[in-house]
Amino acid sequence: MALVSLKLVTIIAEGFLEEKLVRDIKRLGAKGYTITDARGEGSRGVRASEWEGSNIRLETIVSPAVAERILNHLAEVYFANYAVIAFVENVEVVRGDKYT
Amino acid sequence: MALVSLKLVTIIAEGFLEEKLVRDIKRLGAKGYTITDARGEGSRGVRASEWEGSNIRLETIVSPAVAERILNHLAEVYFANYAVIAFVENVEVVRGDKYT
Amino acid sequence: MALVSLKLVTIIAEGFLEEKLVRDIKRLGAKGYTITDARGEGSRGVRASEWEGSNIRLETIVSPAVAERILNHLAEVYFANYAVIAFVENVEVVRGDKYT
Amino acid sequence: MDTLELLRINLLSPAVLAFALGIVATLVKSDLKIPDALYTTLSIYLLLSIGLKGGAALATTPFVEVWKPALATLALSVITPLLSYAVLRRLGRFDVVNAAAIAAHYGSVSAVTFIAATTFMQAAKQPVEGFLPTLVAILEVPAIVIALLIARRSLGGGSLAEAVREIFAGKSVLLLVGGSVMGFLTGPEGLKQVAAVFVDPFRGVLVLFLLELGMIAAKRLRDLRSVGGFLVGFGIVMPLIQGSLGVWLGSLAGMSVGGAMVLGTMAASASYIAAPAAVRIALPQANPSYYLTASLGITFPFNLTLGIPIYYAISRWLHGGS
Amino acid sequence: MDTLELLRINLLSPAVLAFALGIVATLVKSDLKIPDALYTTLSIYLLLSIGLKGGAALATTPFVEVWKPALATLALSVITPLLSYAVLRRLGRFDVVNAAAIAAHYGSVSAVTFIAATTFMQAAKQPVEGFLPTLVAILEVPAIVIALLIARRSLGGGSLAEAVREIFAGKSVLLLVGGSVMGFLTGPEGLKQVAAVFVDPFRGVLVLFLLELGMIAAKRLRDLRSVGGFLVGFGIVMPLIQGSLGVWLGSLAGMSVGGAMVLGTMAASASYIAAPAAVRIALPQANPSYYLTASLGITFPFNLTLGIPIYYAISRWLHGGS
Amino acid sequence: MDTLELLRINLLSPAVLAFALGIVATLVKSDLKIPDALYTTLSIYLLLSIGLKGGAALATTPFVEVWKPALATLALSVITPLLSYAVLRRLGRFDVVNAAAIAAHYGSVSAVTFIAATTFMQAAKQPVEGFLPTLVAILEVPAIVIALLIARRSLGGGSLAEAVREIFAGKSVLLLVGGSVMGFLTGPEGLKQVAAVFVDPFRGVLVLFLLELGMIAAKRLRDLRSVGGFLVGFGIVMPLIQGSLGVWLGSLAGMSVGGAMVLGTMAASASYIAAPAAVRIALPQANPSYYLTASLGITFPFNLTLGIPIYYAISRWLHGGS
Ligand SMILES: Nc1ncnc2c1ncn2[C@@H]1O[C@H](COP(=O)(O)O)[C@@H](O)[C@H]1O
Ligand SMILES: Nc1ncnc2c1ncn2[C@@H]1O[C@H](COP(=O)(O)O)[C@@H](O)[C@H]1O
Ligand SMILES: Nc1ncnc2c1ncn2[C@@H]1O[C@H](COP(=O)(O)O)[C@@H](O)[C@H]1O
Ligand code: NA
Ligand code: NA
Ligand code: NA
Repeated sequence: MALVSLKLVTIIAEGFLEEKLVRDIKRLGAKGYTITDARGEGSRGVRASEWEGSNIRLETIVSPAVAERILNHLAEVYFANYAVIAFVENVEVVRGDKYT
Repeated sequence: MALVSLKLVTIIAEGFLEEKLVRDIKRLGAKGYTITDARGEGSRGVRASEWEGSNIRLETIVSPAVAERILNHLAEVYFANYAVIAFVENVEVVRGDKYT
Repeated sequence: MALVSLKLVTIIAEGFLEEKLVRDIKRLGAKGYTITDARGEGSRGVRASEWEGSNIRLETIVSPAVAERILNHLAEVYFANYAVIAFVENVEVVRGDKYT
Repeated sequence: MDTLELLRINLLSPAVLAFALGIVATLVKSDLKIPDALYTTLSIYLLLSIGLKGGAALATTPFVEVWKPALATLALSVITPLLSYAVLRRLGRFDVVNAAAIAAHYGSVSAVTFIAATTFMQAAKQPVEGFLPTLVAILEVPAIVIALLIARRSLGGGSLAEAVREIFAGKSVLLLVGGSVMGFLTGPEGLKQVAAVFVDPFRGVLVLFLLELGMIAAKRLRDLRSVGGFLVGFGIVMPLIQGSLGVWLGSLAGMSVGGAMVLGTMAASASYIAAPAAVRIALPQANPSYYLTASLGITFPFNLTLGIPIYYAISRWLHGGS
Repeated sequence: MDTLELLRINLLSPAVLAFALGIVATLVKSDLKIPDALYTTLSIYLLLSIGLKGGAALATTPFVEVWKPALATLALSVITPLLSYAVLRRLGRFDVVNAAAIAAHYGSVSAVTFIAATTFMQAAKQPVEGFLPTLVAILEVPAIVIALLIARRSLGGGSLAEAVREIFAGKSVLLLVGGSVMGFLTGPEGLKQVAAVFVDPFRGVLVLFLLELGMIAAKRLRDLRSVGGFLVGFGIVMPLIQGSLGVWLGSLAGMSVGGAMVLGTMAASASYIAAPAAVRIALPQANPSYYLTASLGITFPFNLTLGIPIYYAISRWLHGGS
Repeated sequence: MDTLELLRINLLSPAVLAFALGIVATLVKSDLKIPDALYTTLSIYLLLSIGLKGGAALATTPFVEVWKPALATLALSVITPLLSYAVLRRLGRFDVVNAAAIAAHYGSVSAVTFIAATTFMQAAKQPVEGFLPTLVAILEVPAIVIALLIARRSLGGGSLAEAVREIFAGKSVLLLVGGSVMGFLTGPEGLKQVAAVFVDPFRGVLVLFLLELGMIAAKRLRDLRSVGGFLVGFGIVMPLIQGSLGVWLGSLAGMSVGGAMVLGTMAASASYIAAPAAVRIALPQANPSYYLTASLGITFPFNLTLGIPIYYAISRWLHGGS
C-alpha cells in the first residue's frame, strides 16, 4: 500500500461561517472537506446566537502549498473579527492523487 | 507517564456503511473505535439518501500492523464503489496495552 | 506565516463527565477546548444510561507541559473507574500565544 | 368539482406549498436547514403512523373485501419493475445494473406520495378504503427484490440474501410492517388511545416533511443535466403509465373511486427511502445520480403537483364519473 | 373484567407492542435508530408533563386528602432500598458498593413504568387520584440518597454532598419537581392552555419512547449471562414484593383501587434515569452491567407486561373487589 | 380585571414559569440541555406557524382594514432604530458600529415576545386582529436594514448587499414570509387541515421554547457586569418608550385594544434571531456581548414578565378603558 504524506487542516469556527469557509477553501484548492458539529470555548466568549448554531469543526486534506494558502487566508480575513482557530497535522493517505 | 506511540486511523464514509465498517475493523484487530456524525463533499457527490444519514467519521487507535491491514482492506473492498476516504496519523497514548 | 508547534490532546469519555473534564483541563492550564458528540466501543461496555448521552470527544490545544499534566491527571482520577481514553498529537498553529 | 378546480386545490394545499417553499429556500441559498434528527423523527413517525392506521383498519375489515385489492397490489409489484426495466434497457439503453437499480425504485412505492394522495382525497371529500396503508407495505418490498434478482441473474454472484435481509430488517419496512402488526393487534380501540399523536397531526407533520423534501429535490435538480433527457422523460411518462395501470387494476378489484386513485398514485410513485438503501447494498456499482435524481427530482414533484389530480380524473372516468 | 382479559388488554396496548417492536428491531439487527435528540426530547417532555399534571392536580386537592398517600410514599422510599440492600448482601452475596448501587435503582422509581400504569388504568376505565404524579417526585429522590448513604457509611470519604446536589440539580428531578411547581402555580386553568401538548398526546408519545426502550432493553439482555442467575430472579421477585407492599400501603392510606395500584407499580419499578446518573457519580466503582441490566433488561419489561395487571389484581383483591 | 390581577395571570402563565425554570436550571448548574435539534425544530415551527396564521387571516381580511396598521408598523420600523441609535450614541457614548448593531436589534422584533403577547391576550380573553402575525414580517426586516445603512454611511465600503440578501434569504425571514405566502394562498380552509400541528399545540410548544430561552438568558446575565449600567437601563427604558409609541400608533391606526397592545409589544421587543445573524455578517466588529446581553438578557425577560401587562394597561387607557 503506497501511502502519501499530506496535510490535514482543521478549522474550528462559529457555525454561521460554514458556507463562507467552504467556498473559500474550495477556491484555494481543497478538493474535499468533512464537517462535524462542535461546541467549545476559547478566548472569545460569544456566538451570533443559538439559532445560528454553535461551532463547526471542518477538516480538509490538502497539499502543503494549499494548507499554507488556507492558513494565510484565515489569518487575513477571519482571525480579527470571528471566533476561528486552525491547526495543521501531517497525515498519510491512500490514493494521494485524490486530494490534489 | 509512559507514552506509547500508536497509529490513529480515521475513516470517513457514507453513514450506511457504519455496521459493516465496525465489523470489519474489529475482525482486523481493532480493540475499540469512536464515531462522530459528519457531513462533507469529495470527488463523488451523492449519498444513498437522506434517510440513510450523511457521513460518519470513524477513529480507531491501533498498532501499525493493524493500521496497514485496515487500509488494505478498505482499498480492496470499499474504495471502488463507495464514498470512503481514510488517513493515518501518529499518536501517543497512555496505557498502550489497551489498544493491542 | 509563523507556525508554532503545540500538542493536541484528545479525550474520549462518557458524556456525563463533560462538566468535570472541562473544569479540570481549565484548572490544569488549557485556554480553550472543542467538544463533539461521539459514540463508540472499547474494552468497557456500558455507559451510565442513554439519558446521560453517549460519549464526548474533547480536544484541547496546549503546551507540552500542560498536555503532560492533563494526561497525568486523567490517569490518576479517571482511568480506573470511568470509560475514558486520551491521546496526544503534534499540531502546528497560527497565533501560538493564544494557547498558552 | 372539475379537474382544474381539483388541480388548484392540490397546488394550493399546505403540503404542496411547503414543498415549493423548500425549493425556494434552496434556490435563494437560504441557510435554512432541517436538523437530521427532525428528518429522521418525521420519517419514523410517518411510517409507523401509516402502519398503525392500516393495521387497525385491517382488524375490522372482512377478508373478503381485502383479498382482491391485495392481489391487484401484488400484481402491480411484479409488473411495474419488469416494465420499467424493459423500457430502460430497450429504449433508454441503460446497462443492466443501472436499469435494475432504477426499476427497483419505480416498482416500489413512495410513502410520502401515498400520504399526499390520501390527504388530497380528504380535501376532495372522497372516501377511501381504510386498509389502503396495508397495501403500501405489500407494494414496497417485492418490486425491489425482483429488480435485484434481474441484476443478479445477469451479473451472477454476490450478496442477494444480504440485500433481502437488509430490506426486511431495514427501518422503513420494519416500521411499516411492524406498525401494521401493532395496529392489527391493538385494533381501533388501541389506535384511539394514541390518535392525538398518530392520527390528528398527520397532515400537519407532512408539511414539515415536504419542506425538507423540497430542499432535497431542488438539490437533486442540479444533477439534471448529467442524467440526460431520456431519464427526465421517463420520470414523467412512466408514472402516468404505471398510475393508469394502478387505477385500472384497483377498479377491477372493486375498489372505490378514491381507493383506486390512491392505488394508482402508489403504483406511479417511485421509492426514495427503502429502494435506495437496498440498491446501495446490493448494487453498489449503480450510479445514485440516476436513480435519486429521477425518483426524487422528477417523479416525486410531478406526482405531487400534477399526477395526483390526473390519477383522480382517471379514476373518476373509469368509475363512470364526470 | 377478569385478570386474564386485563392481561390481554395490557399486552396488546400500543405501548407494550411498541416495546416489543423495539426488541424485534434489535434482534433482527435493523438499522432503525432513534435519534439521540428525539430520545432526549421525549424524556424532557414526559418528565415535565408528569410534573405539570401532578402540580395542577395538587393545586385543587385539599391537603387532608394528600398527606396520607404522601406519607405512604415516603415510607416506601425508605423501606424499599433498605430491603433491596439487605437481600442483595445476604442472599445475593454482592459487595457493599454493588449492593448499594442496585438498591438505589430499586428504591427509586421509573417514570415510564408509572406512565404505563396510569395509561393502563385509563384503558381499564379505572379512575385514579390526580395528584399521583406528585408522588413520583417524592419517591424518586430519597431512596437514592439512602442507598448512597449506606455505601458511604461502609466506605467512608468522598463526595456524597456532590452526589446529592447532582441528584437535585440533575435534569430528571429538576424537570419533575420544576414541572410540579409550575403546575401548582399555574393551576388547572394554565394547564388547559398547554393541554394540546402536555396532556392529549401523552399516550402517543409514550409509544415512541417505548420503541426506543425496547431497543435498549434488548441490547441489555445480551449482558444477561454476565450478571448471573441471582440478579435475574431478583429482578422479577423484588418488584412483586415491593409492588405488593406499595399497593398495601396505598390502600392503608385510603387510596382508591386505581391509585393504590399505581403506587404499587411505582414501588415495584426500578429507576433507570435518575439513579444511574447519581450512582455513576457517587459510586463509580459499581458495575453498571449489574444495575442497568437488572433494572432495564429484566424489571422494566416484567412490570410493563405482567407486573401491571398483577398489581391491579392485588389492588382489587385488597379493596375487596373481584 | 385590574392590572395587578393581569400581572399575576401573566407571571403564573405556563410560558413565564417555564422561562423561570430555565433560569433556575442554569443557576443550580443542572445538566439539563435542550438538544440543538429541538431548539432548531421549535424555531422553525414557531416562525412557520406565525406566518401561516397571519397569511390565512390576511386572505379573508379586506384590504381597507389592513393598510392603516401596516403603515403604522412600517413607521415603527423606521422610527425605532433611529431613536435607539441616537440614544446610544448621544447618551450612551457608544461608537458607531456598536450603536448601529444594538439599534438593529431594538428596531426589529422578537417572534417569541410576540407570541407571548398574543397568548396573554387569549388568557385575558381580549380578541386581537387575525392579521397581526403579518405585521411581524413587516416589522422584522426594515429596521435591521436601516441600522446597517447608518453604520455603512459612517464607515463606508463593505458588503451591505450581501447583508441584505442574507436577511431575506435568512431562515427567519424565509420562514416568516414563506409561511405568510403559504397561509395566504391556502387560506383558512387549508390552515384547518394542519391546525392540529400549527395551531392547537402552539402555546404548549412555547413552553418548551421558553425553557430553553430561560437557560440562554441566564447565561447572558453573567455578562451583565461587562456591558455596563447604561445598557441595563437602556434595555428596560427603551422598550417602555417604543412600546408606548407602538400602542399609540396602533390605536391611531384604528386597531383594537388587544391589537394595539400586541403591536406595542412588538415595537418594544428586541430581535435575537434575525438581527444577530445579519449583524454578525455586516458588522463583525460589533461586540456580541452588548447586543445579545441587552436584547436577550434584559429586554426579553422584562417584556415577558412586566412589559406585557404594562403595554396592555397602556392600551386600555388609550382606548378609554379602565
Ligand atoms: N486551545 C483550544 N483548544 C481547542 N479548541 C479551541 C481552543 N481555543 C479555542 N478553541 C475553539 O475555537 C473556538 C473559537 O475560539 P475563540 O476564537 O478563542 O473564542 C472555540 O469556541 C473553541 O471551540
Ligand atoms: N480532501 C478531503 N478532505 C477531507 N475530507 C474529504 C476529502 N475528500 C473527501 N472527504 C470526505 O470523504 C467523503 C467521501 O469522499 P468522496 O468519496 O470523495 O465523495 C466526503 O463526503 C467527505 O466527507
Ligand atoms: N482503540 C480505540 N480507538 C478509538 N476509540 C476508542 C478505542 N478504545 C476505546 N475508544 C473510545 O473510548 C471509549 C471508552 O473506552 P473504554 O474505556 O475502553 O470502554 C469508547 O466508548 C470509545 O469511544
Ligand atoms: Na411504484
Ligand atoms: Na421502586
Ligand atoms: Na422592536
